[in-house]
Amino acid sequence: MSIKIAPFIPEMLRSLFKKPATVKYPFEKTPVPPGFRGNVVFDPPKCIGCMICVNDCPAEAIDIIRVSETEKKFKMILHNDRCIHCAQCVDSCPTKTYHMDSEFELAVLNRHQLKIEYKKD
Amino acid sequence: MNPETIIEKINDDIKDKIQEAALTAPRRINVKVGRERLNEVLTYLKEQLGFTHLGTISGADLGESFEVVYHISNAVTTVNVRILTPRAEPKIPSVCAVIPGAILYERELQDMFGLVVENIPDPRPLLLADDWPAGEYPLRKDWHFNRPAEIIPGGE
Amino acid sequence: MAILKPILYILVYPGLIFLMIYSTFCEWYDRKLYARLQNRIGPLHTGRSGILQPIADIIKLFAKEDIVPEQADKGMFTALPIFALAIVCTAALYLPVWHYTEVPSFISFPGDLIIVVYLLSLPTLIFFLAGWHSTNYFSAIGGTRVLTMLFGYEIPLLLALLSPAVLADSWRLLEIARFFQGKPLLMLVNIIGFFIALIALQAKLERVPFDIPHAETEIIGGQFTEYSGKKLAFFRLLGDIEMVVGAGLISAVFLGGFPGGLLPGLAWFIIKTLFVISLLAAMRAALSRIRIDQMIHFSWRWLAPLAVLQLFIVIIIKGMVS
Amino acid sequence: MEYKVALGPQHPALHEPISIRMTLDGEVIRDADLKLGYNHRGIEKLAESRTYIQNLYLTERICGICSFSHQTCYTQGVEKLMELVPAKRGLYIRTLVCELERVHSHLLWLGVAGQEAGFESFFMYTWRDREVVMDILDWISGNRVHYSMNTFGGVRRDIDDLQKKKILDSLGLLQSRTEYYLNLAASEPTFVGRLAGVGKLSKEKAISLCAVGPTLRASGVPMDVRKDDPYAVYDEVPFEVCTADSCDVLGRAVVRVKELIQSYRIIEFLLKNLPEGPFKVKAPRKVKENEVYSRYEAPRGENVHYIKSNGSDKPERLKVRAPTLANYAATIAMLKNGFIADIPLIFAAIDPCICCAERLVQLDDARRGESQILTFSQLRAMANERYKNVNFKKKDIAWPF
Repeated sequence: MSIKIAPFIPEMLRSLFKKPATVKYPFEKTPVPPGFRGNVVFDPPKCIGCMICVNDCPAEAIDIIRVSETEKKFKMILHNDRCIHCAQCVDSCPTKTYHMDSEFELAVLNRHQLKIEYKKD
Repeated sequence: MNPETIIEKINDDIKDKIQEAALTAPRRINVKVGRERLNEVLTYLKEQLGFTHLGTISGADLGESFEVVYHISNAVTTVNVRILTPRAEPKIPSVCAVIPGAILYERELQDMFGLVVENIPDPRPLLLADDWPAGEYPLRKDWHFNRPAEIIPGGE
Repeated sequence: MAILKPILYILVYPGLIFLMIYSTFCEWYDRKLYARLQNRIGPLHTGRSGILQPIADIIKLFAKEDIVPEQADKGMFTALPIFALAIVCTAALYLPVWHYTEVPSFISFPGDLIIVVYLLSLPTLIFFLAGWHSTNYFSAIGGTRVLTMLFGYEIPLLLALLSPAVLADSWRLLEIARFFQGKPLLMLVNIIGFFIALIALQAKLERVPFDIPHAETEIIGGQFTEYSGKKLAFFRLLGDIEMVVGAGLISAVFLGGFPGGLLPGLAWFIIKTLFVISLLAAMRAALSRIRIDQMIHFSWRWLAPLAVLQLFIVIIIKGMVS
Repeated sequence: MEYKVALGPQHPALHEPISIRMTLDGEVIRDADLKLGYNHRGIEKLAESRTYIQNLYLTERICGICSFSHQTCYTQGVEKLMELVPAKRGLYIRTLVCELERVHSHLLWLGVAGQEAGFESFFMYTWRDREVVMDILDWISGNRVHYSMNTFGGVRRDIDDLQKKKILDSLGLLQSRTEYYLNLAASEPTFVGRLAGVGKLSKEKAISLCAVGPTLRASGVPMDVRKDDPYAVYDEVPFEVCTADSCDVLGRAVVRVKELIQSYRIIEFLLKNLPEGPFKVKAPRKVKENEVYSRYEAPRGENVHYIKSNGSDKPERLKVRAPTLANYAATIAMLKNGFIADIPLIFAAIDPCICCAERLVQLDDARRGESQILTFSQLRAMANERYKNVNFKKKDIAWPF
């Protein structure tokens, strides 16, 4: 490979008239790909209370609480401030109670707002 | 050269220096030696069989004793040279004279397990914080970390 | 009127107000062009297309905490940025931008070229002092690098500026400019000198590939490491103004100055300085930072001999023309 | 006159905290020493109290750039402990992600090299192109940084034909762009001048200091775990081990560039020969007592996990040795007698990933259980306190010049 004087000049001039590669993210939203791992969504009627997800969750972000002693009713508390969006709960759940949505702008000013409760009415 | 010939060679040449040599998995040889013979065995492996690359030194707390494993590789296989050192007298010899690259791993062992590496060229602490209390070795099984309750700032 | 004119000259055009506004504009232009050369957008949100971004940066710096190191000489540490800014603004006054008429600007005198070069060298010394007085190792290294580099580029710059002066037979910026306006073809004679002066100016402004004294990946901020708040803002403004003055000097000496009275003169000033700044920005984008030894090597191996060669060419041409 | 300067723990050339204590003589480095330990998170200790499945994601978070390396190294180790034979298609996809990660890491490194040398345009161009491979990874795994593709017995997501086509298309673009920009960079005198002859590390020294990865290969030692100790499907994939003989930073750059080209070929091969069938098999939860020494060729070099199991669903011991730690000893040797201006380049040439190399320890404050959120004024008071308590002698703080 030979040494030239300022070999980048042609490429730079080409860039000058090209559309900039910058993504103006917060002003122009870009779509997320299909299968993106966003928020965990819980579907209370399907839960059978096997607790596999609680044991498997690496971030200890899931709490499953039995609502009534007699019925098989469970509520789930998702600590979204701890969730690492690995989707292991989706894989582990035998009844497909979980799925991930495509939300990724999760920042809030108060961590308490990230605690989400899913309850069967 | 393949793992089988290497283990034959080890058994032929330094049978008297090692306690045990076995092929445990594909391309993995386990060798057990007494800690006073460690440097001789490593020198032999390095000079006769071309085991020059020390992957790492792992320590493990077995309760009564500490296990220290030197993972040393050449182009075809890896030898795990294992020594044991009693908890009462946790001393291991330094291998820096044979493998100069071992220094950081030995310092890490000193920090984490409180092993005393004899003749180490540079005994300063490596990984722990400057104000870490003396005599606390986090990877020992009797060192427990009590996780504090999580405090989430801000109101409900 | 006789008093008003110097006051206007110092305060409005080409004095403080014009310089502040135009230098921030030049910084924006430089940043924007640099970004576009790299296929980026550059400043975008402050003002239209981010045109107010340099001013916003300066306001931000003015609002920041001002810290003086405990061991530093406080008087020196504080005075240096102000002195440097004052010196560069003074240098700007010598640029022949006011009325291009038979009566030149009141400050112009035969030999002002040397004064401008001298005034542009002083900030370099002040950078060194700033680094030295910060009592920080990185600043001290930066300061010594500033001086080392000065020995590299100063002589080629002077030699390069000398050749048009020799051709025009004058040391006065105004007369050099007027000479080349009269004989524009002779500008081509100085083409080597023009590029040498551009490279030396880049080194003087401490921009890539010559940002060695404050190479941030090596010695953090170099001579500015300990500076913060207002003082750093002064130094930044100084850099912008120095860029304008340097570009103005090169346009006056090599590109035929700014003819045509007040408004056309202003237009020429803007066009020519922006042209020079575009070249500087392209140089910044196309090259990688070099080491201090490579820089000295380069300037003595290539720049200085080429500048001497330029001088010889000029002398021969001058013999042929006259 | 010799004087001591500490570069870091906070320094613009270092993207993560580490301290290089240098003894300088003017612009020349006479001696260098590293101080680690600014970035400890207690991962090895933590791993002992978590199940194998939880550790899958813990090991991934050892590093951001080579997250997949650590996860794969761990997964392969645990699979050997479980005596599990992973699904073939899963292994192909795993290898594919390995190589995509190598491409993204090497492109990142090239950009960083440009930035450390003060060549911002090169940095911008390579990082712009790196977005292409990041998008591919995002597309096939669901995340840009932590792909979480591995599971015991295979991978968690399949690749369909549309994804396959998209990867092949982007790959062509990436390959042509990479070659184009590298040719430009290799003919730029100021850039090459900064890299050539800097940070010499002789072959003997590289071997004796146990350097790994491109650092070692640039010194002419053809050590590559993918060839020496093949894992996943590397024994079926044709590729070459890239070496260089110049022993300097330029050589390390050349090795990485050659590896990029090799990686593009490997990815193409893998996609064209992707076998049909299941992409994962079911794995047991408990692991019987054994131990395994798992090696993996991360973009930065040989990555090592040593896992000891005790029959439960939690490991007895997980030892991680990231490639960066292995290269530190060689870095000190390279820094000696160099220029200050070369420090960022030499240090960047090992592609340091500092948080990889330091995994273990607890914060003191965490142990006391106090709130760890300090306000600015509290921090300031702490700093003043510390400054007062340090017993300076007047002589020591006098400015030496």
